[in-house]
Amino acid sequence: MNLIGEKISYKPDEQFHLNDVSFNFKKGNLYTILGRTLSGKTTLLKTIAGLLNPDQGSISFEEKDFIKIPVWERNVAMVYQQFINYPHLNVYENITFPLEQRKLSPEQIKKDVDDALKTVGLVGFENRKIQELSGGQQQRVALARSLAKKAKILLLDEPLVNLDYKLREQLREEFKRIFSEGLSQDTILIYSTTDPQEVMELNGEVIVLDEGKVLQKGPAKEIFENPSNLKVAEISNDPPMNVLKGSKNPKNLNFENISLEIPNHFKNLEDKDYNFGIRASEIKLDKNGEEFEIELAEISGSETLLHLKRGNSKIIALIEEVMNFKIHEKVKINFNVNKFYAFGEDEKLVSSPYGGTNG
Amino acid sequence: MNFKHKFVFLFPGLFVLIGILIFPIIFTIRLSLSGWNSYTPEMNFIGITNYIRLFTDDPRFWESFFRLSFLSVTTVILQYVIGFALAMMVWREIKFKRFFRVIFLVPMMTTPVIMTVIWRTFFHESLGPVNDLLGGLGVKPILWLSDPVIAKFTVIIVEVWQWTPFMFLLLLAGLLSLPKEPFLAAAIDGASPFRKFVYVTFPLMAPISIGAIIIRLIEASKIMDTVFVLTSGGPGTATETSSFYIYIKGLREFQMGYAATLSFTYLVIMIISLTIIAKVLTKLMIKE
Amino acid sequence: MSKLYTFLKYFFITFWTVFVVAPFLWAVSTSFKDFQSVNSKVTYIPWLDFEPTLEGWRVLIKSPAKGGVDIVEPYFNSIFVTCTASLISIVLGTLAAYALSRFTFKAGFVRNNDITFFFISQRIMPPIVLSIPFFIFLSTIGLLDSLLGLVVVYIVLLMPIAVWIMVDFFNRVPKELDETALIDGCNPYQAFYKVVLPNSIPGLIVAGMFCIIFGWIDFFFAFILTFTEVQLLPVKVVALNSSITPWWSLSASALVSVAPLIIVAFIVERYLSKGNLSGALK
Amino acid sequence: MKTIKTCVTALISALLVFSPVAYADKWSDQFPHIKATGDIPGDCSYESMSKKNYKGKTLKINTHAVPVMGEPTALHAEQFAKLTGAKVDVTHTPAGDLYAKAMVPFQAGQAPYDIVFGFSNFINDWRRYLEPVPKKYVEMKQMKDVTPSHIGVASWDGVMYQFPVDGDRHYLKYRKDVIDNPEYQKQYKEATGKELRVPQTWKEYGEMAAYFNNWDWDGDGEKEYGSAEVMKKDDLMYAAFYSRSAAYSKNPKTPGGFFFDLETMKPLINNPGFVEALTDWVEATKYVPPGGINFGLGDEIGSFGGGQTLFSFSWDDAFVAAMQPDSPINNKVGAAQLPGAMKVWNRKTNSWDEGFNQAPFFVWGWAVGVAKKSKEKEMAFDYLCFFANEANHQADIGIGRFGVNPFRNDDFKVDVWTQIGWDKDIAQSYVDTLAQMEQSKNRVFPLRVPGTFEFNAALATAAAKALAGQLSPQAALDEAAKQWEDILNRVGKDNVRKAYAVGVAMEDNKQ
Repeated sequence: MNLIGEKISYKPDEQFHLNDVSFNFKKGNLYTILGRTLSGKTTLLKTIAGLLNPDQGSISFEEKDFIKIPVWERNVAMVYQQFINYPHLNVYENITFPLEQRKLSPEQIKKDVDDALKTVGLVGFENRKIQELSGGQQQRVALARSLAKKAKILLLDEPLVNLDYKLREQLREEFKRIFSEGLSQDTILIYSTTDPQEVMELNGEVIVLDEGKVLQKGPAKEIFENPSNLKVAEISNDPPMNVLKGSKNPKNLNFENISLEIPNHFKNLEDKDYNFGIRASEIKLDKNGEEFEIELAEISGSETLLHLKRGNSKIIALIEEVMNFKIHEKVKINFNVNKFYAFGEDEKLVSSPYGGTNG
Repeated sequence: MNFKHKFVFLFPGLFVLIGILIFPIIFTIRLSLSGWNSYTPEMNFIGITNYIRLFTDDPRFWESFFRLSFLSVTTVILQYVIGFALAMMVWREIKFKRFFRVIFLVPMMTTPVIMTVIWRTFFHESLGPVNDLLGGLGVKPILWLSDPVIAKFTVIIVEVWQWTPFMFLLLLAGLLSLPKEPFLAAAIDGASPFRKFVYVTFPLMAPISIGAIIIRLIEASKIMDTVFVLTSGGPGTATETSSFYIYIKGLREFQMGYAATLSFTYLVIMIISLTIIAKVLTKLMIKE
Repeated sequence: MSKLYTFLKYFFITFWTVFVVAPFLWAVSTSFKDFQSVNSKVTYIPWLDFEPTLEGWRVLIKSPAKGGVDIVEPYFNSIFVTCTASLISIVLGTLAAYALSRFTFKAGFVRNNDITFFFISQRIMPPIVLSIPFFIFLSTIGLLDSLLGLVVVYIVLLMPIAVWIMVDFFNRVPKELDETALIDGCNPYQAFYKVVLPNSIPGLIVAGMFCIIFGWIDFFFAFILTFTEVQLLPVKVVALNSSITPWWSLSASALVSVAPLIIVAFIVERYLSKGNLSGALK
Repeated sequence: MKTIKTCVTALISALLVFSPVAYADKWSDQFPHIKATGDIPGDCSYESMSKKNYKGKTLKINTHAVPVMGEPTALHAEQFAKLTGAKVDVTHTPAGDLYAKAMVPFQAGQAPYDIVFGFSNFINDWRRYLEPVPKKYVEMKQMKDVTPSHIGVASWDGVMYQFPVDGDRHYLKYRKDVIDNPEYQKQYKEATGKELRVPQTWKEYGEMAAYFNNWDWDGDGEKEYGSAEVMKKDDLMYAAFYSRSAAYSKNPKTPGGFFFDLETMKPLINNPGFVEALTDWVEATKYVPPGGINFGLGDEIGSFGGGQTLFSFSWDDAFVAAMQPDSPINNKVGAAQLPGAMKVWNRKTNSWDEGFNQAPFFVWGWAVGVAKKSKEKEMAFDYLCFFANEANHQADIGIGRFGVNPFRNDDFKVDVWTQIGWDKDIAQSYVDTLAQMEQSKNRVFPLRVPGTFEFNAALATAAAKALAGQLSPQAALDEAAKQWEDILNRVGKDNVRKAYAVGVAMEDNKQ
């Protein structure tokens, strides 16, 4: 009864948009697809919706070959990152549109629409024109339309990306509520995003996608704690995880003429060259630390992002206060060595502070 | 999206067009290989005799072709410059904006062949108002239609009058669809109007401009009605364009076979040169 | 600088307005003249310069036997042919444009752009190239000298315009809109007429206006392909161009033939000022 | 709209047919067009036609634009419909397209028109699609009155294909009020030492035109000019050129061709005679009104007819237009034969023959035929016969804009013209001019061979280049001659010779 995709490939031009993607989605669950822009997220969602036919592979749902079913009979719902509604219809008509298409009874339609409006908080907006709504409201309409349909598969393609910061935070909170109360246990919810934080907050099963390939699958926590390789580590962190080329010897870790103590979880590592990974948030200013040169300092909200350089290495540090820095100024920093990751020269995870290893 | 339904959308139009055109095109090609004329109206086969005549012994066609190139390129450039200027002027708020816009659009709504008859009386060297009014200013009568050089410009004037509105419409529509942000940015930077035009408006308008220019070139290359009525290709052959020459050979002298040869050759040249022009313009105007 | 600019701007606008209007004014003046007022010297203002006569206008509804041209019937013929051909072209052209904008076509080296170019390239052919083959074609299928025959020919003339405008228009309508419709349970046809069409009205109007303009101003096909049963307005007007050209009735008929299209100018302007045209033209 | 009209027409004609009242001239009452003469008895008179019944039948006619030839066609069509109950559809086409308009369907095997109007020089291209005029009509009284030269123009190898409805020739028109003005005669003599008189040669024509150019000689406050001529390419301008060339090139001593040497089929148009004429013509661009180099026939008629120029030479139209009652120069114009020359080229001796030579040009005129494929031939011929019946013809020739000109012996009578208000001496000069041309033994007939259009177009293009100053007269005509050779080769020399021989026989007075 699951939505199962096997070895799906889609290659409309020179490049793979989907490359050998397989999945098994169970009803009642939330799946997030994490990947950078153009990583194939939208393509995957469109393939599930039936808007694209893969060149290879199969999709089945409720034991039926899904590919043979045209999109308009699949009973899926989709919310786009652009706020897609029917501009010629008002809010109410927009939401009834799919229901009328399914020829439901008027009473049923009315009930479903009212429920959906309540869920997304647009009661009272029924007769508004779409153009008169704000971006957030437009996206709520789109969401309401998807919810009212009670589709078995609900696809959300970066639904928050085009909203401003505040609205995004607010809607994200609501999404969590909506997903927990507004959806039946029959629904598979697939949510794509570029934002690791969203993935963590939604806390579902995650698929990390890059260049059309699945890099890692698993619960959000697992992805965050034990990224299976450097790519995943970059994608699943914002700012991306810092990478430092270095080596381990029996006494310490070395990179850029810096020597650090060997943390406990590295004790059993072979002595050789590694790509060490460290999150930006695990780097602190410390007068006794190592000297780096500031290339750029960004203030965002209550945090400061420092782009630092030493030798051939460039790293980003996240300082949790607002501070003014001059460019080319030298600062001293300290690495929380207990949070170091080690990736092999093949970029695969060798050791993580949370105990995971690859293979 | 890719459904088999896509053919249901495309094919009615495509096949109606092909259905209507297939015969005329095949017929033209076949006709071009025949010696059909007024005294032997037969679809005989004379091979490429007509083509040999065209390429070795018909300077008049090639002259008409270069003249056409000159006329159409000049008119289209003028139409573009004037159309752009007019569009810029009524783009933003200005008194009687709607009035001017409608006025500027009107000429393209008129039948060229009819308006040119009016123009002919307008430019009539002794009975037309232009020379009369200029005469009032002490200007000697200008030979609008009978001087080989001036007649070309008269044709250009009429063409510019008739079709600048088309360019104006396309460009104004383009201007109205431009995003506002770049202009705000430029305004914040305190850019002068000239710099704003060069660095913001013009680059944003480049794709629209190319589309408009190509379409106008396609239309302008058919220039026929104007010449037909205004000068009949004269004085001498000073304003004879390709399509008018084809018309003369075909429907005046009734050398149908040869006219078909001209038509087909003309078509091939036009398609090739327009494709090249489109490519060159895209390269010149859109800087990555 | 800015004062000079404003001055130049208004100067240019005024100049162009005068240039645009001048031939019409001349035509209005001429339409009230007679042989003598036209041929003796240049005159402009009725009563002041010459004795006006309504002969030029009367000629338009008089029968040819009385030296008139009787443009009433050609007038309606022109309206019928133009509107019918425009309508068919818009319907077929819009469907094709939708297909070209939304779906991928591949056949040998042919791609969507090539098909679009094929449509538009029909406009490259000068009418003279097609007139004779069309004559033979229409006579074979028995549609010479008929309104229907002209409609058939005008479709070739107008469909490229419809395709050109509508492809550009649809390219600007987000394709997610129709995808949403499909996901919401519409089949492609329903998606097209329930969602895409209602949102394409500005584009359709502009394309329609363009078709009407280009249909209305054709002279050549109407001239070659009709004989006695059907006559269109431009042919009738140009047929006034006799060896003694009656400038006055020519001017009057030119003005009459231009009149209905002025309405088109207003419609186009309306959509232009609404900004709705933006999507329709690239 | 159309049906209502037809119904009304049918009703009226029904009333006519069953009307028991018969009074002396019932026809002129119903048809005011012929009120001057009333119905004149004949085979195709109103009376005769009213006895025919073509009810339910349709006659389709393509004719020239209104008014020239177009208006009489439509007028007589309406009358014909009234008389016979037929439905007559008339379409009007500009002059330049009459040929194609008929030729396209002819070649496609179609006959959308029962009757096609055109010019007499289309005859060779059209004749294989036209029905010869049946014997019945050829032998009618009204046909017997047609002058031999116009029978010749309408026929090909003795078979009449075109129904004579109009006669045409080029002749000279001048402003009588200037040429006969003693004041100006004196003034001109003082200035040039020459007589001011009706020009006898093209050189005199040029001198006078140049003198009376670009000043206000009729005191109306506007400048006048020397001459109005058809110089616009492809607008019949080649005919004007042949008119100017005839005097220099049509040598009675060298029969056997004016355009070609019939023996060798060598084009003659670049011989010194033609070059001299073209040189004169280039000179003429200096004394035409501004823009005169682009004048078509309509401009010429408007210009001379409107009193703008001293001279003009081409068809009757300008003259008749000038003689309309409302014309400012009504009764101020005179007609004369085309000027001659004091020398004429002799292609046998390859030298100029000195002495006065004059050669009228029987230019093509309006011609009309019935399509072979027409299903209504009898009705079509009846219509044409009715068009040209005595009453209609007499009424038509007096109306300038109709473009119907004399081609019957009866037309060469002074009182026909004085009746419609012409001064007697003007009518006399007009009638004399026409009669002299008919009697001339040194005439030129238009080129009527396969490819006529190509020949004329090549010549017109070359001449236009010379007029525009793009080429010298000699170079222009050499170019034209070369193109004529090409056309000859394409069409076939023998084809052209065979056809041209028919015309040459007329020129050489062998027919």
